[in-house]
Amino acid sequence: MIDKIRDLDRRRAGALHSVGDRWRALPKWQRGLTFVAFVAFIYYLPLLGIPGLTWLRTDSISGGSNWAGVLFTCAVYVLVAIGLNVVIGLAGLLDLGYIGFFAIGAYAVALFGSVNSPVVKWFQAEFDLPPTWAVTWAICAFIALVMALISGVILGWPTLRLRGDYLAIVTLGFGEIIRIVARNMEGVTRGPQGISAIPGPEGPPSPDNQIFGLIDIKPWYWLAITVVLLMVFAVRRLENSRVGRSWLAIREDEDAAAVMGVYPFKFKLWAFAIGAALGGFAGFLFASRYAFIDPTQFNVNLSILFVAMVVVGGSGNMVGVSVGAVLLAYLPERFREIADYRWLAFGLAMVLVMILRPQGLIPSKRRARELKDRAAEAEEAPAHV
Amino acid sequence: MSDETNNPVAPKIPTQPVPAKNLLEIDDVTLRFGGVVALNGISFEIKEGEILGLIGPNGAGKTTCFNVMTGVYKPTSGAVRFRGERVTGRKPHQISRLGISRTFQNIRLFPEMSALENVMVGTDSRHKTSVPGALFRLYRVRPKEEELPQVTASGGIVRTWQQVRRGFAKTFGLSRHILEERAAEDKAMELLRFVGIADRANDEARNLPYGYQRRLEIARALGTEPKLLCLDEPAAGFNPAEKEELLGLIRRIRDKGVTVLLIEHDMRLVMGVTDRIVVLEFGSKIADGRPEEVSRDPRVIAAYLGEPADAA
Amino acid sequence: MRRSYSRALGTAALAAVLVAAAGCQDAGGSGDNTASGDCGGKIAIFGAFTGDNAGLVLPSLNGAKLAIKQHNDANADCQIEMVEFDTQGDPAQATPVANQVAGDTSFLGVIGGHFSGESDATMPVYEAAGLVMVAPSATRTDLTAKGNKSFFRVVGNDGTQAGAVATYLKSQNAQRVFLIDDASAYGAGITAELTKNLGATVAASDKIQERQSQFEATISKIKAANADFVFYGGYTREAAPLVRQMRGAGVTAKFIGPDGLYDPAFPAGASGGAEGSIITCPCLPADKAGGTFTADYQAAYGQAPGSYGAEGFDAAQIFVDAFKDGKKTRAEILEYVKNYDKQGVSKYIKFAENGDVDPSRVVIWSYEIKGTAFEPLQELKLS
Amino acid sequence: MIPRPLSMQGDLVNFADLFGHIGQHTVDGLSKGAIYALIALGYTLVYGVLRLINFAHSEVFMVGTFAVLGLWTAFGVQNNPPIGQAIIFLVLGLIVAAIASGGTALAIERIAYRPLRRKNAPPLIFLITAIGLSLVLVEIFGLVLPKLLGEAVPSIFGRARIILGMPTIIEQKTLFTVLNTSITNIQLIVFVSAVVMMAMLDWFINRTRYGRGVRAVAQNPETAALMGVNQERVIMLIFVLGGIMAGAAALLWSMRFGFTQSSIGFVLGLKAFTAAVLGGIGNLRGALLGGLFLGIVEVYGATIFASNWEDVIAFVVLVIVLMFRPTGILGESLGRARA
Repeated sequence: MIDKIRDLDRRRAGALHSVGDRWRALPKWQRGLTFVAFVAFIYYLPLLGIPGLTWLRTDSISGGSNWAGVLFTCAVYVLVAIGLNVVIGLAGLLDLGYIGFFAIGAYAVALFGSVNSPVVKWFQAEFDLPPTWAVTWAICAFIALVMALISGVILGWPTLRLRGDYLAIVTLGFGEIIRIVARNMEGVTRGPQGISAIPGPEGPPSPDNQIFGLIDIKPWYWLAITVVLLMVFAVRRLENSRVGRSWLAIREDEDAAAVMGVYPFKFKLWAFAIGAALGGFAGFLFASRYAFIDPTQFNVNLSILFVAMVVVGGSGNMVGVSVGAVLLAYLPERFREIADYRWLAFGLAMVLVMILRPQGLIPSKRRARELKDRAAEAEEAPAHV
Repeated sequence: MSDETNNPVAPKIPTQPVPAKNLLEIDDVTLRFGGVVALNGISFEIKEGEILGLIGPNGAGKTTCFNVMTGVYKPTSGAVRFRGERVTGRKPHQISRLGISRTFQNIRLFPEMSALENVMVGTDSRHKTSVPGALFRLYRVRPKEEELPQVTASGGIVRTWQQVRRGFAKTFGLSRHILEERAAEDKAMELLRFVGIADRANDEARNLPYGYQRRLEIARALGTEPKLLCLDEPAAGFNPAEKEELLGLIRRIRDKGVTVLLIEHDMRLVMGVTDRIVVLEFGSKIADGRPEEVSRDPRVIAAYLGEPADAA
Repeated sequence: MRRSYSRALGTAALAAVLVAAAGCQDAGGSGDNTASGDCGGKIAIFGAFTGDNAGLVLPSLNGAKLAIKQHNDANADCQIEMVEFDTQGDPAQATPVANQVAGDTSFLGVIGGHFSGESDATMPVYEAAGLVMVAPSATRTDLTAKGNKSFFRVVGNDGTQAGAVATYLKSQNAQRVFLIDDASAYGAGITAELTKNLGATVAASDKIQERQSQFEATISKIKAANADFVFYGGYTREAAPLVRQMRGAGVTAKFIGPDGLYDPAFPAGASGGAEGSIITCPCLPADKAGGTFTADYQAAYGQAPGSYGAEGFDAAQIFVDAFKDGKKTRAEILEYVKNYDKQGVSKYIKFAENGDVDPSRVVIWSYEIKGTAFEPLQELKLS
Repeated sequence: MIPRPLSMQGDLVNFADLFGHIGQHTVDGLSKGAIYALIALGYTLVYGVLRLINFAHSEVFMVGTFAVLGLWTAFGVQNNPPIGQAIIFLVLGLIVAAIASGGTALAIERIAYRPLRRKNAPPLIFLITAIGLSLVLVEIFGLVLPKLLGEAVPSIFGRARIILGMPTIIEQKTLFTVLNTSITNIQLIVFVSAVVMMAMLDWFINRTRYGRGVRAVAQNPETAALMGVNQERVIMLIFVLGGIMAGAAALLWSMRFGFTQSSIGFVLGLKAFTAAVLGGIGNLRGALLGGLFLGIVEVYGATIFASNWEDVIAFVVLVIVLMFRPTGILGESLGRARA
């Protein structure tokens, strides 16, 4: 039975590979055009109304939830998956506490941007500011990014010297610590009560906001997906550079990489920090869209969900992890009747994928470098050895 | 680009005893694991420009010796000096930058990366671009004439575009990232051609045939621009014809000015290519000298007793 | 050459299709099917119907369903539809639901939220949409202090219940009360209110964390404080092992808990350790509840209405009355709820300006645990 | 409104209580840590031989507690049975829990790890599989079985994810009080049984033929295979041994705390793993030491601050210990040194 599944899987994988190969074989301008069409489609998704595809919408069922809202969640999770992919997929570090960075990003905008936060109130009292004063959204974005980045470095500095599996357990602890601290430090985070009135691009949530309003979520989705595309572009730059090669080398064989002149600690720390920053930024988007956060939203289960997104999708491959993120965020929303079984399904998916197809649904394949005419040149040159 | 390639260092005929400088000195190195003595007061030196063979039966401590030299293990006592500088206590990547590189007995490539990228990891070690550089590309370098974008189109909008790009690069320079990336790729490609596996540059390392993998490891090690290249049983599993090719390759590496330290089982291969041989047994040095001297040494013969000289 | 040409065509065609597709819209979902006939309409109910805390919320859902069903059975010409949205109590899942309900104009009212966090997160959305929210069990005090104009609750807030607990403790002549909470929004909230009410009789306090199983440190603090009463603000999961370990360690202080422990799993989980504990709950004993609610609930679901079953029924009944009264728009219904003034099954329901149910009408009962049953003791007067 | 100052409000540092009752806190910590130590053994055994974190081990423990609950429910055990009955139920409980936990551990090995080992998968894959398995087991006991068997055995699977009480088998009594420190019968039983189980395991690994095989594989799988040790059998053995220890922990847990829940394993497993790492993972005595150390640290910490800082303290201590001793207090090793 299992052999049969494996066989089927192999055939499917072969077909997929040939799709990938064919895609790579396309001329540049065609790839560009298809990519543009794809991006246009992504932006069009919240309006999805193509006959035959409307059943995809989560609001097409009774008891379903807002379609653009679900898309927003998918986009945020894709951002998380891309960030975590840098850590797990590229650098090969298992981070089980990624929710911690997500929470730090979310709390950064909540603490500095919301008039309800004790931190903002403290600033108001200390510097005689008006009671409506709070840090602007755009500056909060920067604060969130930097705070997450710094926390990544602070966590990574002592722990990245540890062996891989110790790292997993220490990061798991870190994720829990962030949540517990957020819950216990009532004087700073309002503890379990949570913080409301977290600002968006147009300031705190209010029915008067023209674009980023309370009811229509489409602009939020467009904002998130724009951030995702920007980050994909940025991570892509890193992936295809000296940094990306160093990460992969460390992932594949840390000792060999060190002997080849790669300083593993430095690049691992970078991977950790970049992953943390992306996770923090995702948390920032999450908090400003929902305008309310409390510590229960940063449960350790989410860390495991994030890891599941990356490994089920195909660790190391941005397309793969994005597909994983979308699937794991979307399916429970679309099939809400069985939402209670989601954790069972996630667990099963993780086990089955790892046993049958450890490289994930869409495995990573390094982009062949554009060798221009060099390959031909090499063939001409006699292999004189 | 690299000073070695432009710098023909004395690859003279080895039979003449040229008083060359010591490149690497291993000074009374002892290494213990718990109660086991892996290396016992080993001392020898490698002279610039030679090919030194390091031989000995299984478990004699040859690979351990490599690991001490490349910083994987720290010796219990004693020191390793490279061009007069202490190597012991430094981290592997620092030692690599000093100019020692190696291959592994059981091939340790980066299997998911292409052959070219494997070599580029090596060449990267001489470059500087890190995360900010690769991300924002703000560090600009004035490019040389041949590095500027070329204007090739004969006319129309394409030509204008190319002219704009060229002008832009002339005025603002090119990012160091781009230049390094190009240099790394060129250098890596050149090395792949040098070891003779350029035809499969874009294949993942794990998909390469065995012989290619061995040679890819050598290319990767050369990518770090070493002054000393340590080869750990590079001919293991090779047939005689392949071994012959390998011999040629080792000589050509030496001719490029790279000193070679060779661990090898195959006596004939070692005899054929080395200038000098060091023999280890049970963690101690038992002989050190020219191949023909060593092969007559009774202790060496005893150590190798029962092992035919051409055992693979 | 030909192949690449055809591929190019394909690419261009795909792009064209995608662009064209954007033009022909088939608006999925959110169809605006207005209420049929002159009477009736559609409401939403949201809360943690699955997940770890579902046990506390399902009675309310069942109560609401019961109210709707009774009405629909009796009035064939005035059908009310109630759509369930499961949020698992998570604010992040409640918000897309809120956007969905708010954006779908056929919804005329909302029952929820069941927890304070999800209520806090979604209140602004419903307010912006002019939708009235009637919460059966969101008890955090500050929810009604935010100036939200469309939030109402048919349950007393933490302050009311804490006041009742304080009254009880004073009537028992408590001298040294030890306060514990689970650092959750609910437990910490009610305990903080109680701290204010009790003043000097608080001997000491401790906070535990959720999913904690071993309570050595806390018990040792209780012993050190020589407490005669122990109040625990939180839920069953931690309370059951806590009370049992307390008893095992020889602490004889009386154990008091709020309605979070009005849950049959509490005495069962503590296996006798909870014997004699006092639970306060703003819920009426079966024989005191108005009308036939308890019997009806028992008949429909085969069990007694647990926590908030009556509140769920009352919340739904408000909308039933509104529809019966011929209200057909969100604004009309909001206005109707604001002026609602009627006896419900859990209490007399009339809302104060801020959306709280009139505090003088909130009824809080104390129950004593005997075996696995909750025996009604007395009605607690609010101080 | 005057803003509250930025502080850890309500968390007064309380050293007086700690030093006033230091003996009592230490005893409490030891009895708390004994259970961590027993569970930690399972992690340490598997890690020592396979270099793999068996993340699903916490669920092995959880299954053991359910087995004890099932047994006691089946016999209709009431609170405080006569002493003779109590001993019978405890012994039966130990057997049933050991079988259930050992069987679960073995099943995990067979279903998940063996196929991966055959493929020579990297450690990350094992770990992720284990996390997935852990989720699956929790959901099976928390959700699937209640849905299937809720009607049939309501006292075990009555409602999804509910907390389930067990009868008190032995009433807790203070045995004696020395220096203001009272020690109860249950604390003593838990502590002594944990140490005895550990000593038996230590003897088994260090003194018997099977144990020699385990040590051989732990030190060098290739050489062990050459010397005729059946590696697969050793691996099965360590999973079963770890499972039996978790089963014993499950019985002690049921006796001491008397409740279970499908999600009970996670926090406990995390703590036990922390204990194993603290003591030096792969090292049996380290597991005992680490468990007791962690128990004491937690009780002290909860006394000084408040109990809701307990987990934070545990992890901060873990990070600090790992920074200074990356291989734990006693270092890693199963049996003797690994070269």
